[in-house]
This record gives sequence, structure tokens and C-alpha cells, in this order.
Amino acid sequence: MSDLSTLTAYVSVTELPLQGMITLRADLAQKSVATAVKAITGLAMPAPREIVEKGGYGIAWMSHDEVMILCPAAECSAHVATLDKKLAKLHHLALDMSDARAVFEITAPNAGALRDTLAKLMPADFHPDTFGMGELRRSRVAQAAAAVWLTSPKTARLFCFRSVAQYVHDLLRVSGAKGGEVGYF
Amino acid sequence: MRHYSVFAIVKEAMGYHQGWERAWRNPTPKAHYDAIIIGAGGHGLATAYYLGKNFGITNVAVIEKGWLGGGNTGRNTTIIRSNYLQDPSAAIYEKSRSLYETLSQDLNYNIMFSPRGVIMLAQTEHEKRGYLRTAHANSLQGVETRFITPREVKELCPIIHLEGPRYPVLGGLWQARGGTARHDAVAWGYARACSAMGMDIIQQCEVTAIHRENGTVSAIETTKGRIGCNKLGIVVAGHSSHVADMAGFRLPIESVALQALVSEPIKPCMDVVVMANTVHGYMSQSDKGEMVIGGGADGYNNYTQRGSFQHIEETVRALVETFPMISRLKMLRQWGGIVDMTGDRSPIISKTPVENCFINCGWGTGGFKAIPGSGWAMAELMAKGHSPLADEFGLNRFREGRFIDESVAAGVAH
Amino acid sequence: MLLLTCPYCGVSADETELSPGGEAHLKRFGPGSSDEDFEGYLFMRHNQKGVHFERWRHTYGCGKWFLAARCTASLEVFGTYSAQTPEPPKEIIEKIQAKRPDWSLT
Amino acid sequence: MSHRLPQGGRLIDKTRTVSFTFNGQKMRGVAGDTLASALLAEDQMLVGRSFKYHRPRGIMASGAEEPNALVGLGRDARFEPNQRVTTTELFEGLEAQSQNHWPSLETDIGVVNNYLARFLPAGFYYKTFIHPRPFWKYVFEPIIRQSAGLGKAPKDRDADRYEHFYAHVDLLIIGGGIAGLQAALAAGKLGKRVLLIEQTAHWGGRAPVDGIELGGKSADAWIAATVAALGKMKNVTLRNRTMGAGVYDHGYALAYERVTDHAPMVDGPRHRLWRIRAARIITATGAIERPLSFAGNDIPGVMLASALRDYIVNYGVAAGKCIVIATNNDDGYRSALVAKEAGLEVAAVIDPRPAATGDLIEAARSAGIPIKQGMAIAEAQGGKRVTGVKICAQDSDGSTGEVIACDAVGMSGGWSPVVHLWSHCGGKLIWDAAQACFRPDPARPPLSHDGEGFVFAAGAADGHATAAAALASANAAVGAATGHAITTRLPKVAEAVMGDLAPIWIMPARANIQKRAKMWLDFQNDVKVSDVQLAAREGYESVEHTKRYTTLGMATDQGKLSNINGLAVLADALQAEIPAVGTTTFRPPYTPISMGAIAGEARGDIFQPLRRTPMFDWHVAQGADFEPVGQWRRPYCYPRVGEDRHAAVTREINATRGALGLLDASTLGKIIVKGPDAGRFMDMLYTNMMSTLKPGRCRYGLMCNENGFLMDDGVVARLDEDTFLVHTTTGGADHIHAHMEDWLQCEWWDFKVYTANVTERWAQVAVVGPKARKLLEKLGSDTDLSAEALPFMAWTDAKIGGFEARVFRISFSGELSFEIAVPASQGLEFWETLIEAGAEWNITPYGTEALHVMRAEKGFIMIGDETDGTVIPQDLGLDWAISKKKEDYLGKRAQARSFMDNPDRWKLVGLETLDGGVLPDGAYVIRAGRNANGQNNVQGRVTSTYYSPTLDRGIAMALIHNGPDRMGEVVNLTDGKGGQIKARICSTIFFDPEGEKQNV
Repeated sequence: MSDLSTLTAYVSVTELPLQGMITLRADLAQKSVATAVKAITGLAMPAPREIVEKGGYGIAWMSHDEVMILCPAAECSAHVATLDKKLAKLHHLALDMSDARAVFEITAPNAGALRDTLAKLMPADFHPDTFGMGELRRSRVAQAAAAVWLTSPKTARLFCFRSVAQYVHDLLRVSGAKGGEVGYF
Repeated sequence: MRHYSVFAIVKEAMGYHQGWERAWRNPTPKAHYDAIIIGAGGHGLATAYYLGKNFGITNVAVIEKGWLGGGNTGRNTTIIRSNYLQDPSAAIYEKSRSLYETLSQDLNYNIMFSPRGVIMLAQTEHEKRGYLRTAHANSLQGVETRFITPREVKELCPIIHLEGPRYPVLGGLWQARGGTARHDAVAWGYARACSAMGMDIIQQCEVTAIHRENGTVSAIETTKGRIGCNKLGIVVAGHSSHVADMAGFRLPIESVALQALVSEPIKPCMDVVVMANTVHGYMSQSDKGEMVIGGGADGYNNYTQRGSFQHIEETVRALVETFPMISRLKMLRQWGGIVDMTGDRSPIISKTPVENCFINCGWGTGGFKAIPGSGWAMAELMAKGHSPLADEFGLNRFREGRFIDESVAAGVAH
Repeated sequence: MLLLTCPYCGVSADETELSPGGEAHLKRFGPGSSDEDFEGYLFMRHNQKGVHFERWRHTYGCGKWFLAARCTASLEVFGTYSAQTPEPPKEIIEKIQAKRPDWSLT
Repeated sequence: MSHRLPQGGRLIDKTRTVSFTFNGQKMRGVAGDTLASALLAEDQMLVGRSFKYHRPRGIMASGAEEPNALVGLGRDARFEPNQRVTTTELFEGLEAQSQNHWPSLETDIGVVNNYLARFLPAGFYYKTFIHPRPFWKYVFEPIIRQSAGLGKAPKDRDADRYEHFYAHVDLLIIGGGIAGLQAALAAGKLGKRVLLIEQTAHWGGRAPVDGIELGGKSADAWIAATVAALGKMKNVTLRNRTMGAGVYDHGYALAYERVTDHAPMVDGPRHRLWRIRAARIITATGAIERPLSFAGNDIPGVMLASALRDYIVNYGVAAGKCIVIATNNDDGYRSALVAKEAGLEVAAVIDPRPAATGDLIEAARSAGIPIKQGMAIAEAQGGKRVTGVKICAQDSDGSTGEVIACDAVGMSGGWSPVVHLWSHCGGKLIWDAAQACFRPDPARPPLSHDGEGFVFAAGAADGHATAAAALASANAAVGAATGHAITTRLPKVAEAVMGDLAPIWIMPARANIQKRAKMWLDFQNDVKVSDVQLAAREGYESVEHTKRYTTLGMATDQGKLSNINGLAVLADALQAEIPAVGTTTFRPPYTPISMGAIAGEARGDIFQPLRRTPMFDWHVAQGADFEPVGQWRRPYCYPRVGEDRHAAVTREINATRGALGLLDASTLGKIIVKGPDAGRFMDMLYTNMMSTLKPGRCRYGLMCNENGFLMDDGVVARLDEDTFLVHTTTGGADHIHAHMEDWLQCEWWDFKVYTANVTERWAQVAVVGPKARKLLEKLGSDTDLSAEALPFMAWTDAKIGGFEARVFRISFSGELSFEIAVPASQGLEFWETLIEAGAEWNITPYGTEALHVMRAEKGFIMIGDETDGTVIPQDLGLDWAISKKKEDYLGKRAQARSFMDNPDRWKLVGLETLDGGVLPDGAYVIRAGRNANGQNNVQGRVTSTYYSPTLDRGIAMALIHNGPDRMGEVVNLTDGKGGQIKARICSTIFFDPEGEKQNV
């Protein structure tokens, strides 16, 4: 029985402060979309499943008609306004979704332990050949939706809906608890 | 038919049981029968049995692609209950349950009907209201049920964990006269009785075509040749659409996999059947000692008799939480069957667009408990053209929007 | 445990990341349609034991619906394609016929 | 007697003793022992009782196939029944108890069944216990249940933890014998991602025991070198103590890792269930030796010849001092030779083959072992342990013959490839007459998603009897699985040349019925040759019928030892060929796996996601009484000290209607629908007209499914010309959003509409009651919230008390009410601000029950109460919310069907009892007479019923046949106790019918 209090961690899990997130739905093929998004992030449009990040800004490919823009939380409303202005002529939907989600940083003693911890909970293939830096994998952690990407070989970020943050946090703690080392990756 | 009894056994024991005769004959098909039933599962055999017993129609063949009782009859979790919400359902399932009570004696074959009682747990306020409603409905339907307190639940089933962190048990709908039976024995008992009435049970015989003459069924083509009939009953759960297609009509049915599993046998620890619909699992203990476990059906069309492991996992997860002591038991075997899912998850016992061709299908995950009642109603429908037990389950209800929806009160569990 | 490739994000998705959505390419009948057409649309299903065209949603991924051609007897998957496809695409049909010459679209 | 040998034992370390207890008795083993070898070393021959006859049972095998030696392990929260001693690694302090006996293992009352055995043949219970009827439930069944079952039921909650692991590989190799190792080597060199799993703690399988030389060195040496080489390959993972449990569709496989079973003192999960996605799978799962069917073959001391050999070679343990081997094949002679070399007396090798020759036979002969060719065991003698065997000619009835004294018998009926994992997913088998076994048919493998075979067999599992063939087949399997030519060298093999076996299914050939009734096929379930023959005689001819009628192969070993022998006996009885009779279906798992492992980490706090609103912790701190609503947990009420639920709900309602109440409404679904076609889309989703809604305004709407049934309701706010905000029920957000996307993506993809589920982006609070506006004014707003500026059913953005908010003038209680949404991250702070500022009006947080009662007082419907999936809006008197103008909306066509279009339906009305009491939940309205099935007629049912504190009496809503036309009529309802209650049909609106309170 997973009595959380009895577990000691070998992988650390911390919830990050509010991360600015803007959901943008539009025809990503449109040049105007790329331009508008670049104006905010300074970054080029990511390829499918890709996430690009630089200096506190980022773009994550969520679907063929949706990206998520990462930025400082305080800037969200301004950027949403910018998007609405720049894309006024294009059918689109831009929303500040920062409050809807929780973001965790997972730090492991080594790259293998990080992937092992994720692979206990998510059905995705975390082998380095398949899942590397720069990919955002949307899947589930046990019974809740989540998305994960690597920010370094030993650290990953994972976001989920706010209401299940505690559940996901507990899962990650159990997964990263001492004695559960797998040593597969 | 050789009468079964303890005296017969003692007598045969003297000769080391060399004297027993076949339980059912293994005949070659005749050219023509008054009635043919396609499918020698419980429902098909029961249909044949009641055609003979209630209507004296014994010139009957039951045609089986594989071996009798080899479909869902021999693959289910053997739960028998009739605490249904809607009147038509309660009527046929209660008829069925009452027939089960005396079936061993009627068939002279011990089908081990065990009226040990069935509890359906209420684990949310909404579910509790649903079962309270069912109890009221049952009281008018002549079905003995009662909503019981958590303490009563615990007394009836000591291994249950009432204070689950997620879904504390708020009570349960208790049907004391529900229970279980030995599934194979039901098919075998009916088969033996049908054979004794002179009916032909033809196994390893697949139907390949259904012949019609100006809209009326006339014969079937099989791997053992053409067989004529006046009336035809299609009772082939899992393959209903497939066979209906031979007769030239479509059904509001999809075939999906339903799985179950058993643990290794342990000494008696659970004397009732418990269903936990909120978390999608149900469990009872067989006479052999295995914990017999079932859950929800897969969501996609499938004819493989194999399901997806995630459903086994979901069910076991739910039951480990509800009955923590099973965590250290082991899963001995898992298996699957193919079930018919209709538009309203209720069965079809009906005439068809083809004259003298009748169909009994769509029992979804709940067919075993219905076998005697279903056979009773289907036989009456085939013999007389209508049956009060079957009338509400006609194919026409989908076109009319007249649903019989049980999901209202029950979730997955049967 | 099925494995289906989402045509949108290219992920080879585990069944547990997907939700099944029943038979594909149903033609919707609305107000004014005959009882038979409406019943056919809403309830009657081919339910083939064989090649089946069906809907899936990449629920735990991009959230998009897509369609698949799959054999319900062998569980072989002949291909997946966009949900915005009124009838089975030519290349899928050819792929099926290449493997099952006597198969044809019912 | 069985004992520890002075020398030998490749897997043990005699210098380290390990103490354990068996039935409370202290015993000693050594490091590396299994519980089985340790028990044998202590001469514990009798280890259990059989299932049906409670016959004495000893250790039969040395591995997963063991049918007899099952024990209860551990105690209390770590007690586990039915654990095989042969697969249990010994550890310090292990506690084991034998099973299925009372009062004790030595003297078991249940053994009476054994003396009655003659009266208890296969299926006897189908033929008796029929009369008198009540006896089955009250007498016969309880007795059968008590004597059946094996281990005791665990009592406590499991103290261990479990977990899952997902792995994705090119090639999964199941079985770490020499074939599996060779396959891993070959695949590893191809650079494939390889996972090699082995169920035991040791690599190499049987080769070392069989004394085979590989590459000029001992098998052990080659294995060690190979494992080391594999260990260096980055792309290869080796995992021992990990059993291939099941193979499923599309390359999905389950592996069961017993992480700490062998070392319970170590912290960590007990079991880890691997869920593996493998492009291809190689089953190198070896083969299992078959017993021989002779009378008394179940007496303790009679065991598989290979097991007898394993215990000597691996553990330095001899099953006896004087051994007899019975074998129909050359491999049996290996065991004789091993025993002889170990210094044991080998009284005889009994070989039914008249004139078999071969290296091993010659070796045995020259070792001076007496060989009795053309002979058979007529019967084994002894009770709780074997004392000797009576031998006779195989071609005889066994009535006469000499007795050879012995204290252990090894039997070998040939080998059956382990084809379980090949078969789980539909792989077919062919009959190999030469070896008398079923092996995988490469022409009919299980098919994967690509339509290609994805499982390949290698080694003994593929029916190869020699090491050389096994190794070659490993390379071949890798080649077939990967499509590459395999260049990996095969070691040179030195091994004995063996002759053919003779398919001997019973011995002696003409044994009479008395003997056949003592020949065990299924040792655990007590199924004998005579039982299978009886099943055939009675017409249970299908192998599935025979299995189910006799219970052959249904024990915890799932027929690993009994299936082929039983099948052969059945085929003989039917005068059919074995392949024509066929096998039963192989189902996962290969050997039983713990429920704990299947459930994985999901228990207790993380059994399922528990969704929390931003104010959740505050509710907890206030001692809220929660109820689950979907995955959410919402306060049902906030009882104060000394208050029960009823008192708390009453207080909350009175406070709210009297002054000021507060509800956490964050769980309400919130979905944005935006685009040029948003209005058009909304008109299809809702029964009423939404496209005409003005920006700044709200409208209540109903959503039906395509089947016409009411599925959800809620308030829609138009944010701007092409943006709507949809509110759904608490349970509804996710499935309504999915429903919208379904129609947009799959039907109306020409619509220019985007949706987004913003439910969790907002915390939503309902400020309710006469003082609601005063509270907001006190906090200060940058926007005019007066009735004129913000009338009922209007909304506005506003900054309230410094919070960016969106304010909706909507009411589900009939009171003046503001629903205020603020960013979720500020929800708790906002809530606490309101609580603090509202103190002067005794602001009172209320829960779901108060919410329900207040909405019922106003006659508002609740999805899930007034609706149950069979109700259409017309039933609820909501015709005003069904647009007549619209050509189409989801559900419109369905509602035109004859049964729904019919005005003659149950319709919603209010009910009030004549005495002011509260109607019971779920009560039905009775109509005189009975229907065709003898059921009492009904004419309606209660959908909601509550005590109304506001009116101080019971109120209810009900669906009643033509109800609205029957105002004032008194009807009879069920009271749930067999009686009836009278109630009067009335309006559904019990309170403030003019709506004055909410419009201020």
C-alpha cells in the first residue's frame, strides 16, 4: 500500500510557480500565425510534437490547429490582446490558460532514473532514440492527462490540469521513491 | 433418459462407472424439422427445451458451429439476479430467476443454483438514489429486494472495505434470492433434457446460408448439408449480425469483447455476490474457491474472444480497493467472450423482417442470468407469435424511440 | 491492446491513450428523413466480422478524432486517416484489396 | 528418505545456512535453496493435500509447473496463499504453512473423501444433491465449499507496494535458457532494442543440468560468458526473476517481475508489472516434462525425473536413497546417471520400449544400472511416501509382477514445449508425432497490427530436443523476426545422441479399471485416467467439455503437467487422433500473478484522480462533509460541532435565503465556443435558439443527444459577436467538450468554430442571498452592479475587491445571486476575502445538498435527478426552451419518433404529501391493476424529494402520466415499506413563483 509518508525520494518533484500559458487555435499553416507567435516569443513555429523554448518563452505544438505559447504569467493578457489584434482577420482562438494547469519539475540523479520514473506512469516510449530534448509528449500519467518534455537530460517538466495536481504529484513521488529504482534506461 | 440420483451413482460405482450412458445423443441431421434453433448455447437450448416442454414441439434441431455451451454460456461470471429497474427487464429476469430455482429438479441435472444473495453497492449519493428507486420499482414488480445499510453490507460480506478513501459504501441494493449457478451445467442439463425429448443437437455444424421462399424462411445451408424447417430461431450471441446478414436483415448491434478472470482457489471467505458499479467491478466466490471477477466491456468491435488488458486492470484495481484482502491473491486465468451490444443495452427477442424467422440476441453483458426466462419467452414467441415477456423487446422499439434503458440505475455490472 | 497511429501527430498511440467511437462514415439523417433512414443512421450497424471502418479519438494526445480501417477478426490495422473524410480513401481500399483480393467495400 | 548430499549443488552456498519454519517447525536450508529443495533436504516429503480427495501430496516438479507443493507464505498483512515452493527462493525467517487439511497435514479429516473416491467420480455432483431442493444451499454446497478451496484467505490489507513499468522494444525474448541467450546475442549484434526476461533467478535453463558442453567448455561457463557479453551491449537489457506472463494483441506483453519476494526485508515494490510493446517476440520458454500414468503415480516420492535430477545437480539434494526411474525416452536415463554419480542407489530404470538404444542408455548400462526394457510400473506402493514399485510387462494388465523397493521414483513421459505464450494471442499448434507433442506452427503465428506474425518460437519451446537444434533455432528465430541474415556464431555442442521416445500414455497398456482409477492425470484436482474415460463415455467429447466436466487442467498449474496426457487418454477413448481432438485454449497468465501487481500503484490516495477546486483545502479545514461528484469532491454540507447533515443543510439554506450564502461553483463546466459559425453551431447543440443571444446577456439552454434525450443543461453567456461561454453541469465539462469536438471534427468540419475547455482556468463562486449585492459593494467594484446596470441574466467583467472577475447575474436558488469567476490561482484568496467581508451578514458557505434543495424549492430541474437518460425536454415542461423555428438541432429528428412525439407521456409536476411529510427517494406512483406480466401498474415516479426548510414541509417533483393535466389530484405512492403514501399533484414551483427575490 502506497502510504506516501513512508516513502523517501530519489527523484525530486517540485511544483513550479504559475507558468504563463496561452492556448492559440488557428490554421497553423497561415503565415500570419507564425508571424504573430514569433512577435511574442521570438521563436519559429515548432514542428508536430515539438516544443521550442528560449529565455522564458516557448511554443509547444499541441495539434495541427493548436499551439501553446509559454511566457511569463504576468504578460499573458497583453499577448492575448496582441494575438487577437494581429490575427483579427483570421479565424482563431487565443486564451490565457495559465491558471488551468499545474507544472512540475522532475529532477533525477541521472538521465536513466528520470526516464524510468516517467516510464512507470506513462505508456509512451521514453527511449532516447524515440523521445529526446525538444519533444512534447502528450499522454497520461496513470489516470490523468499530462504532457512532458525534457529541459535537460536529468530534468523534465510535466504539466497537467490544476485540479489533479495533487494526484499527479503523489504519483510522481511514488514513482520516484527509493527502492523502486528500475535501471532500465 | 437414465435418471440421475445418489442411488444411481452408488449402483454405478460398483461397476466403476462403466455403465453410464451418453448425456445427449450425437445424431446426424434429418432433412426437415418443425423448428430449427441456430446456436446451442444456454439460450438456444433453453428455447428448444421450452418449445418441447410448454408447446409439445419436439421435432426440433439445435445447430451448433462449435461445441454446445461453448460460447458465452461457458465464459460468464454466473451471476443470477432480477433486481432490474424497468418493468420489462424485471419481468423476464425474475421469470428466469424463478425458473432457475427449480431447474435442477426440472432437468434432473444439478446446475448448482446457489441463491446466496447479491448486493449492488451504492457508492455515491446519486447511485444510492438510483438503487432506492429500483427497490421501489421492484416492490411493485414482485421482485424481492431491499436497500440495506453499510453495516448490513459488512455483515453479509465481512471482507469488504466500507470506508474506501474515494467511494465509501453508502449502502446497497440486496436481493437475497439472487446468486450463482454452474454455467456449464445449465447448458449440459438443457442439452440432456432436449435430447431426451427426441430433439437433435448437432454440434460442429456451421450454418452457411439461410434460404427464404417469398419472404418466408424455408431451410438452412450448413456444413452438414441443407436442412429444411418451418420455423427458425437465431440465438447466436456474439455473431447475431453475422447470421442475421444471411437472412438478409441488419441489427442494431455491435459485437464487443467482455472479459473476466478468476483467482487461485482459497477457502470460503465470501458468501454473497457483490457488484460495485461506480468503480466497475464485481466479485463472487465459486464453490471451487476461486474469486470470480468481472468488469466492463471493451469499447470497440471485436470478434476475437480476447479483450484489452486495461479492462482487467481497471477491474482488479477497483476490487483491490473494495476488497483489500485480494491484493495478495493471484490471478489464475483471464478470458474473454464476444457479446452483443444493442442501442439501449437491452436484449432483443423478436420477429424479424423474414416470416417465421425469429431472433434472440443483444443480451450484452447480462445473458447468463436470463437463460431460462429468455428460452421460455422465445419458445412462446416462436410457438404462438407473441409472448408477454418478449413483446417489449421487439426490434421495432428503436424506430419508435421506445427504449428500455437499464443504465439508468446500473452501470456496467451484470 | 491495440496500437493505432494518430494521423495528425504521428504518434503510435497505445489503446489507453485513445477512445473508441464506433462505426465510421455514417450518413447523418436529420429532420424530415424517413423513420427507416433515421433508424439506420442511429442504430443499424454493419458490425462486420472482417474489415471495419471506425472512429477513434486521440483523447490523451492531440484530442483529434481520426478514422481507422481494422479487421475485427484478426485486429489487423490497414490504416488510419483524417476524420474529415466522407468515405474510405482510395489508398486504404487498395491496401486492403492487396491483402484481401476478394474483399470489397459493402 | 530425501536428504542433502555431501557434495554438489551448483546454485547453493552450503557455508551460509538459512533458517525457516514449515508448519511452525524450525528447519534449515542453505543460501541458494528454493523452499522446495530446502524441504526435501529436511526429508519433508509430505507437503500438502490434494483438492478433491485430500490425498497426501509431495513435491512433483522443480519449477513453475508444480501442481502439489503449494503453501501459505508469511503472516498477517504479508500472508500469501497458494505459493509454489518450487519457485520460492529461500530467505532467512521464511514462514510456510501447508494447505487444504484439517486438523493437520499428517491427519486430515478430509481424507475421508479418498475412501469415498469410488463414489465421487468426475462430475458426480451434477448427478446428485438434487433433492430435496433446499439441501443444496444449506447442506451440500457448504460442505463442498469447505472441502474445496486451497489456501486460507488473507485477512489484512496488503502491507506491500506494487508498480508498473512501460517498455518499448524491437524484440522481447522470453526465457533465459541457452536458446534465449543465443537469440539475445544474435539480435543484440544487429543493434536491435532487446529485452531478455527469465522467470527464475538464474540464466541458462536446463543445459547445465543436462551436462551439455558448449564451445568446448561447460554449459555454465558458456552461459556466464554469454551473459557477460550481453551485459556489455547497451541495446540489450537482461531481467531475471521476471516471467513472461501474457502475450496480447499488437505486440503487447506482460512481464511479472518479483522484485523483493526473495528478499522481503529490502525496501521497495514487491512486484513490478511490465507492460511491454514489442515489435516482435521470441518465446524461448523451454519445455516441461510429462508424468507417466501408472497406478499410484501421485504418492509422495514419485516425481518428474527431471526434477529429481535438478534437485541433485542444482541444490545437492536427493529425493531418496534408492531411486527407480520410469521413462519412455532417453532423457530419463540422464536422471538415472546423475543419481548414480551422486552416490545414490539406482534400483532400476523401467523403460516400456522393448529395445531402445542410445548413448545415454549405454552409459547407464555401463554404470551398472539395472535396465528393465519393455517393462512398466504396474503400481507404485506406499501411503504418505513411496515404498516401492511393482513392475510388469508394458504389454500386460499388470496383475502380476515383482516388487522393487525404493524411496523415490522419477518418471518421464517425454517433453511438452511451453507453447502458452505463443498461443495466448491466437498462435496455432501442430502435432509432432515423433516427439508426441504439440509445437508452434510457424505457418500460423499470432498476427500483429501490421498483419504479420509477431511471435517466433525458439529452443525447446519450438520442439527442439537437443541443444544444437535449440541454439540453431534461436538464430533462425531472430532472422525471421528481424528479416536479417544472422551471422552470429553458434557454439560447438557436445551432447548425447538420443533415440525416439515411445508414446506411452498409460502403463501397463492393458491396465484394468481399478488401476486406471488410480492413475493420476491432474494431481491437484484429482483427475484420473478413469475420469477422462468416463467423460468421453458420457458424451463430453469436446476437449473443452472433458476439461470442464472433469476439471482436468483447471487447477493452479493450469494443466502444465496434465493436459497432454489427458488429451491422449481422451483421444484414445474416442478412437481419434490427438491433433483431431485439439487442445483447450491457453489463456494468460502463464503462471498466476498477484492482483496487487495488476492494480499497481493505484490504491489509497492515488486509487483514482481526485479533482480538487482551488478552495478545496479551505473546505477541508472547515470540516466539510464531502461527496464524490464524478472525480470531483464537493462539500455536501459544512456541519458544525453537534450538527448532523440535516441540521447543517437546514442552517445553510435559512442563512442563504435570509441573508447571505456562498457556494464553491468552480466545478461547473466552462467551455469557450468561438468563430464566425459559433452561433450556427450553438443552435445545433442546444434545443433553443442561441444565435439570437446578445453580447452581455445570458440564456439558459438544453442539450440533447442525437437520440433526443436531455443530456445537459446550463447557462450560456455571449461574450462577443462570435464568442460564447457555455456552462455545463459539474460532471459534464469533459464529455460535453468531447461531444462538441466530435460534431465539429466528424460532421460539420466546414463550420469555422474553435472550442476550448476553460473549466479549470476559473474559480467560480456563487454569492447568494438578499445581501449579495451589499457584500460586493462593500468589497468595491469598478463596475456598476446595480439591478439596472446588471439586470438578471446579464454578465459583465468587473474588478471586485481588487480581483479581475467576470460576474454573471444568474440564479439557481431563486435568490439574488451573482456567480463570480476569478482566475483559479486567486480562487482561495477571493473566497476568503468574501468570507471575511460577509461576516457582518453571517455569510454561510453551503454545500451541494442545500443547492439541491433550494433549486427544488424553485422547481428548477437537475440533470441526473429529473433526467435519467430516458427523459426528453418535453417531459419536463421545458417546451419553451425548444425552438420551433429551427430546422434542425441535435435530437430534433429523434424526438419526432412515434413514442417520443406522443403527448401521452409521463410529465413533470410537483407533489406535496397531505401531511406535509417527505416522500421517500425513488417512490413510484401506483396505478390500479396489473400488467400482462403480473406486475403492478405504475403511472409515474418521484424524481426529487426533500424537506424544505423554507416551507417547513416536504416537497417533491415527479414524472406523472399526463401530470400537468391533473393538478390537485391525489395519487398513491410506494412508501418503500410495503405500504402507500398519498400525495397531491401541484406546481413544481414551491417558492416565490413570481421570481421576485432573484430580480432585485
